[in-house]
Amino acid sequence: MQADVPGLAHHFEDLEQQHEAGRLGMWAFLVTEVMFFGGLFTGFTIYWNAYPDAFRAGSHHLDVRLGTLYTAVLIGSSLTMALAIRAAQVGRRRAQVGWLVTTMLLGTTFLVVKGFEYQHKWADGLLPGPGFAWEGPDAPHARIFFSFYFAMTGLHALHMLIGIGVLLTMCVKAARGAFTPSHHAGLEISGLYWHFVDVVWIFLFPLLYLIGRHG
Amino acid sequence: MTNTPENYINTDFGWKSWLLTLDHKRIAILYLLSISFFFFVGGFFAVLMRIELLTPQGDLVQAETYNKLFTMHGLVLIFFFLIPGIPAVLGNFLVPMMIGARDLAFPRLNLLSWYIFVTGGLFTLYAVAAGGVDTGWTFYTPYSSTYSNTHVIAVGLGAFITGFSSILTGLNFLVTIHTMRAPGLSWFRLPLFIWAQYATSLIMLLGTPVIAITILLLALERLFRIGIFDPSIGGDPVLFQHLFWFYSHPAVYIMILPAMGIISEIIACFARKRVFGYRFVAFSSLAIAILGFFVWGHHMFLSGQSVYAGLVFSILSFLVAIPSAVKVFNWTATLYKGSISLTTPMLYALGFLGLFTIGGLTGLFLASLGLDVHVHDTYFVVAHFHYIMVGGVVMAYLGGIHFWWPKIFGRMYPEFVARFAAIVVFIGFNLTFFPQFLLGYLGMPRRYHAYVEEFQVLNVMSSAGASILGFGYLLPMIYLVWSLRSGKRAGANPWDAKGLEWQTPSPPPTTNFAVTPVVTEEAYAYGEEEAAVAG
Amino acid sequence: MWEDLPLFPESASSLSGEVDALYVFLIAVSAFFALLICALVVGFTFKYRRRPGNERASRIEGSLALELAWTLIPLAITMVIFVWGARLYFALSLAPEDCLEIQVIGKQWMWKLQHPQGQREINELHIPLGRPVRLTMTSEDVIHSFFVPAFRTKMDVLPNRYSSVWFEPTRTGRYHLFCAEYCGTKHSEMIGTVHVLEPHEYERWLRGAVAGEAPAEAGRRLYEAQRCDTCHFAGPEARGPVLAGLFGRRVQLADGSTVVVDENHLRESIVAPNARLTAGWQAIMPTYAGLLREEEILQLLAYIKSLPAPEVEPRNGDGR
Amino acid sequence: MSGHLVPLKGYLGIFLALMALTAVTVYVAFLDLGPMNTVAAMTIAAVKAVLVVLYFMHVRWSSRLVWIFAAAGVFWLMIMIGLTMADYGTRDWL
Repeated sequence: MQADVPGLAHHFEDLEQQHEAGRLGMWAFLVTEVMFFGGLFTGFTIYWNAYPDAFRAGSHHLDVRLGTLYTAVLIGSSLTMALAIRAAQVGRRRAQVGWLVTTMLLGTTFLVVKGFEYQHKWADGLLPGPGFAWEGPDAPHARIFFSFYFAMTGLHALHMLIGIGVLLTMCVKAARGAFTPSHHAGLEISGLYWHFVDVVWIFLFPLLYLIGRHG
Repeated sequence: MTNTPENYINTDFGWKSWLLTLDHKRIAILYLLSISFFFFVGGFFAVLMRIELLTPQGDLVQAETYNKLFTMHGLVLIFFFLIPGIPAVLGNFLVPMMIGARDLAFPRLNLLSWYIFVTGGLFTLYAVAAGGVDTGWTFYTPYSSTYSNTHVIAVGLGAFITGFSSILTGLNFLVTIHTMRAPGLSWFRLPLFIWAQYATSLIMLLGTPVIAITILLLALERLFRIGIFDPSIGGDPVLFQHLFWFYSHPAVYIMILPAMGIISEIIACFARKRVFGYRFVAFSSLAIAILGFFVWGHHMFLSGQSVYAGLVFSILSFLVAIPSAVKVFNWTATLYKGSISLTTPMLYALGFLGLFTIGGLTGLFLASLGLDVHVHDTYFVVAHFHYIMVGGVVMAYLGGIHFWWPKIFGRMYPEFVARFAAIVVFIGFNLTFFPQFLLGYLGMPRRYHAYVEEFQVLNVMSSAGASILGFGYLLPMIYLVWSLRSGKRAGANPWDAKGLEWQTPSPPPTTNFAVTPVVTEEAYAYGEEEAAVAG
Repeated sequence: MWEDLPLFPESASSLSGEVDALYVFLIAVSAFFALLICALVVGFTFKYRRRPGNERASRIEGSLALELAWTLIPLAITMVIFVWGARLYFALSLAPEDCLEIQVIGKQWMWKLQHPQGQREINELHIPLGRPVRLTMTSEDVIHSFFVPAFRTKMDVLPNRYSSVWFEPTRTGRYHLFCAEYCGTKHSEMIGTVHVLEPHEYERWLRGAVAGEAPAEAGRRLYEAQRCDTCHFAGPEARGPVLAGLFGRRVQLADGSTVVVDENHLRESIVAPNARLTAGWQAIMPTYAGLLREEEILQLLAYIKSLPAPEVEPRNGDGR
Repeated sequence: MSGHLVPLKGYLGIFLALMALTAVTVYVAFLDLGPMNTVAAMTIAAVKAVLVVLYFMHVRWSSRLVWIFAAAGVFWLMIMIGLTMADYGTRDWL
């Protein structure tokens, strides 16, 4: 056994095997995440198909400029995340920390703006529940649209929060020089998670913000 | 214990060494203790139900109590015994050993999964203590979301949390089997138990998150009336059934696939033969795991689902029966020209063959649209799934526990008593559940606290059988515990079995293998005589 | 004691015999395979038990021919069962034309039924022999399921939606009615009796039973009391489509799709009128959810269905 | 293990492509294309997701197993949505 290799857990043969296991593990986890959000996407598709008018009216109430802004911020954060990993690949410690901090800042921006949007919707009485106030026709199904809106974006925001927490840990590790060109699997795996959260948003954006634009 | 070489049990004794262990074998023991506890909790509920059903009037407990009993019976035994049972106990212990690894890929996640499991269990027990839940384990809306005034959210949360332990176990197995096989251990040299665990892991990963989000939406519906499942404000309760069964039908295969894996190991060992049609048995596990996701709508033929969707789900359900049939035929063919010894594990395995065959065949009755109209939601369904889950899974689980008991604890169980218990379980099981097929066709609906008088004879027969079955389950509990101290010491390989797990001492050392084994032969190379191949 | 141990429920509908036939066929198939497996297992275990002279097994890898056989033969058998079961399912689902129409409302924990002439029953259903009966069912609260074992039929009863079930009784007698979908505390008490009577006895029962108002008649009064006709009339000022003759027609919706006006569409148009708006009309109808009881909605439907189609084709959602 | 090193320009190119696609999808949403609105929005979203997965998540340079995992997630989601729609889409056929 090569117990003397730094960072090698006792039950793996070599670092290659350990890293491959980590990467596969994260991908397997992301597949479960796809199915987790998938339940919501399925329900959304069913109701959107059954009540297109109510869903378009609901979507019309969302601010498309905000939606576009979120998208740009998240795509930007994916870029900076990729650059942080690249910095680890080429062994530049300060750049790693810099890009990770940028990523977290972008993520935080997203969450803060989202918070304001929630507050706005709440003030407008669009929070599903007994106080739901809807002026337009077909209030029941507009309520279902907003239920999906809050459930999907809320769950997404929760994932971002967890992601920022993970990146914070990675940031500390990076600052201590834990990631080298040959050993930065932890950072890479965290990156996979962060990108996944971005991919979810890429689908949420048109479904929630864009279906009610035309007409 | 003085002259025993160091192994995973005697290496350390403190509480901490168990509760903070990262050793997959110790975590398996932790799981063994917890699921045994839940087995008897769930079994206790069943005993009360069978006593209640002795008379038509419903005079032992109140209707409310009875409804809570069958709900908690289903919930506890499905989420806290059947689903984690074989994977988290035997799988945890055996997967690394069978593939020649020193541990699972993520030992910390493995321990975490046990803690998550215990947390989910405590939530559920809290809900039981606080008054229980009466929705049926299926949580159908709008009863669960609006009308039931029991602890739906607490129990739902229990199931939700436990789901994550299942996901972590599946993830761990999947990665371990992919990346950590010993040199020379190619896919087609793997024991069939590993194939079965692999297929199970796929379902755990792909299905469990869907039940998680469904329970989450149910809780939100109950708390805030979000309307998604609530018909009184425009939602559709049938959507809940779709999402629920998308997981809960494949969940049946989470239970039965590992059981099938055990059967392959036991039959090969005690017929001293390679499993007939190894590749077909291996691939049928994958086929079941994948096809199993296409059939959930057969629980909903009468739910208001479209007739055409019913057609699609019906034909797909027949297709998923085929790989199970293939397995049964292959196991039977394995016995041909074997050298068979009827040890306790083998008795359980042969019992499994018979009971699983009946359970599987009666599944055809339910997949058939026109007949399902009559038997749906009757005791026919109850009998069918108990033949699969008790006659199949629990028989295989007990067989596996006996088979690997000497490996896990280094002691032999008393063979004679064990054979007696296996026969008692088999007889008791059939007496309990066969009458329920007849009851179902007669029209007795499930979840009935009181029933009309003409159903009484069959119910009494069933309850009588249940008392025999209960006795049969208590016996192993007693003699297995007894054997821990007083059983004969087992050697490294008391069955003279093949497979890497038998190449280590019993009980195995913490690191499993002092030197990573190199595999040079196929699984089950029992050194059969070369003979003219017949058939 | 064997009288106490029946194996089949009474068979009392035109399709119950066919369900039994499929059941018996499946039992035969199952018995064949179960006995085959058991015989082989027991036989092999005995013949090849370990004993002096049989210490080692013979090496047999497998056989492609056998694998194909036991894949394809069961596949063929299951396909036969599938087709048989599917045909039966359609027969059980598709009601014939001239059914006796009965309205059923399930609620925790009773069945409320009403005959077309207005007679109401609770947990009892009287029907004539030899005439197909179709039930239009809905629930006031949770999901129930209408199950008559002697007729071999069953259907879930859903809130906010109609489902239906039909049967043609072929034997007089009293049969159990069960709720088969778990619906709460007194689920097992949500049971009743179906009385199949000779047609003349049924007529006598109808006369003797407390006759309420016929649903279509009650629906007409509701229609007038709710002033439905202020919007739904023929003429250029109409604000909603003419309802006479609408039932069963295919209309276009505002979003371009089309839908057949069935019970469920009419119901939705009353409780959520703007969810699926008919093309050419404004979203101005208020919802009647909560204002009308399930029974009243069923009465309105009965009235709308009873209206004769007008001679002149009115402008009805096929655009202005 | 250090993985494939993507040149800076590559990442920037992907980023710009994603931003451009975002602009296109917003623009298209304001045109009335009937049912094609949905098709366009979903196609663009899918292309964006594939770009992120292939380049930012390095799947393009990963083992075949990772490809299979990623594809499995999409496939199972399609099963769930597709078979559920098979019910809702055909309910009024009979």
